[in-house]
Amino acid sequence: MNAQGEPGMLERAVEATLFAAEEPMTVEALAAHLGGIEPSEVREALALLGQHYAARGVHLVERGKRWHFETAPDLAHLLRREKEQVRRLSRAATEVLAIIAYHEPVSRAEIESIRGVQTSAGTLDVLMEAGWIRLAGRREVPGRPVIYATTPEFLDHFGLESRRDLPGIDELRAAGLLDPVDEAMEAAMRFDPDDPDEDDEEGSDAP
Amino acid sequence: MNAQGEPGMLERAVEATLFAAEEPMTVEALAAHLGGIEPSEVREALALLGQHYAARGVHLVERGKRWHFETAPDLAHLLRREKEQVRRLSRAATEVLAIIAYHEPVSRAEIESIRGVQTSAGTLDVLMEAGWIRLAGRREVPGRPVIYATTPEFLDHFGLESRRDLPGIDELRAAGLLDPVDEAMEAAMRFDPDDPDEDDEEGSDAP
Amino acid sequence: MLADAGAGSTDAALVQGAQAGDEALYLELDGWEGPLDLLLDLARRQKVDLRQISILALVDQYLTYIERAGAMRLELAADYLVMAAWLAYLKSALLLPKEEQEDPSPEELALRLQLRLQRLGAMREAAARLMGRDRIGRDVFLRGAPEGLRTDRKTVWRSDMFALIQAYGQVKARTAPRIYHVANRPVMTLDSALERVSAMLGVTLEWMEIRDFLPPHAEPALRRSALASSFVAALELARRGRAELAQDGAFAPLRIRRLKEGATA
Repeated sequence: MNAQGEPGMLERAVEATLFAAEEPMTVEALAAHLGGIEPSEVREALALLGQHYAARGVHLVERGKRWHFETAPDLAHLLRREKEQVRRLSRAATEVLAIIAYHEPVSRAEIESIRGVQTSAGTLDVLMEAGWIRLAGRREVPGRPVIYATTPEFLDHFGLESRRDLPGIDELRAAGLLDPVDEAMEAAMRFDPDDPDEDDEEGSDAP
Repeated sequence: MNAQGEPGMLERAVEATLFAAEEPMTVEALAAHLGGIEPSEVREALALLGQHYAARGVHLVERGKRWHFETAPDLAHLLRREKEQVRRLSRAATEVLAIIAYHEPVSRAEIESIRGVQTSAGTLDVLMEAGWIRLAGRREVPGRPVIYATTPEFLDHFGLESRRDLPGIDELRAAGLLDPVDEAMEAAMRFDPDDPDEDDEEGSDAP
Repeated sequence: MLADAGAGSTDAALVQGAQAGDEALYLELDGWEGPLDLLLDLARRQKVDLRQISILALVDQYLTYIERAGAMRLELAADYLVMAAWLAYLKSALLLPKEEQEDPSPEELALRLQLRLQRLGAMREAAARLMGRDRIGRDVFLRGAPEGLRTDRKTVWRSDMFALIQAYGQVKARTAPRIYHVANRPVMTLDSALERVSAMLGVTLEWMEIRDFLPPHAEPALRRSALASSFVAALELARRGRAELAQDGAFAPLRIRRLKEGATA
């Protein structure tokens, strides 16, 4: 590369060859590919290229005597982007979360006995992924089942100072939320709410 | 890029993204990938990059509104592989492709009226398989024939920024050579209706 | 045929030239993309702009070509022969005196052929120029090993307080022990209605409205039950031949009276 930044022919040739190459190339392979020129000339061209690309979004790098272009390390995040997708918690997962919140710490068997239906592992996975529940050790009973509890993120998301802010049973009743008619309505309005298959929507590893 | 040749952050990000991308990208796709920045900013960065790479062994090119890097054409002789990667097209396929590109959208009957010969189904299949032509709906005339048009991959492969870059298309259009024969006939008859000298003109080179 | 055509020496020379290169020409026979393609190639041999070609000379070239192919016993596809016949017709029409010409005139047919050749020629050139461009994979190359861009979808879960406590309420409601009770509703049984209606029938032989059999001060629920039971009782008594029923029309008052003894016998 001269002072004006115009690259020489060999530099351009090495640049294009490495760009198009499917695998990193050694100096010798480059020299052979470019018609049997001297490896020292290739090394010179590589040095110029390395300088030129040092400030750019792509770098020329040597790994184990092989050369290739790769994304500048500070831009590596561009290669893998995360796209957020907001989804509403399913009814099954909401029920499990509510039971954990009201009864924590609680084992899966206990959740199931309260819900009256089996709970798929997928449901608990979703709640873990959401960051709302955590493993809270094991219950010291035969089988030592894992027990679950809510997290500070749970309180955060639901706008609670603490779990004590959750409405009590009496308040729920007063709000009509324990009214069996609601359930009958629910049943009429949608599919069977007791349907154990509903849990499957979270994951496939249903019992 | 500033006077010292140091590229700005966005220019570097666009550079890295296009280097890493497996497919050409539109300005909008780039803007979205870079976290929802303004397309105009991306366009600016592309302009700077285009300038920067113009002298190098790799060029930034726009094909059908999609951008990608490719090796400089003048280095072709250094990069040609032992085995040519480009599929060999039959003469029929080549002509059909040209007719579709210069006349699109165009029906099979229209292609055949230009070539004066039936087009085997295989010819269109080959072009479709190469990804260079696509079905572009149906012509709203009796029989509703399928019509064909070229794809962005076609522009890509033949190094065309858009169909306006098709070699000689302006001259062909100006000469009326892209108009159907019937139209050209009408035009010719209008200019010299029953020109009695026309016959002589045919044989004018006879002594 | 060549002599009859009266073509000028230039044309004759061109035909001659075409014949000189015949070997290659005939070997390519399978390579033609139809008769128009062959015509275009022959026209090109005139080495003039397609707008200035001599159609008559072209016709002769084509016919000569076909003749020679025939002489060499090469099998020609039907459309080449059809074109030859048409061109022979065109040539004779072009040479006919003007007044005998039909519509469309042979000049028009010749012009149309010329226009078609121009268009095919234009596309053939365009195709060649297209194929000669810098093509990806032949002249220019894409990045050999792009890292690839990946977009990972991350799910952000959303819920709210109401959904939470509603869900809990439903769990509790669903699993709470339930007490079922059946409301004690006032009803008149069929037996007591039968008894009442039979008793009242004994009072008179006249027609009576069934409505009159109902308990006079009963609450609405009991009245509805009594009406239904009394109606069924009336039907039962009619079946036993102890009463007859009458109604003047739909929804009209239903009347009942005792059947005299022996009337049914």
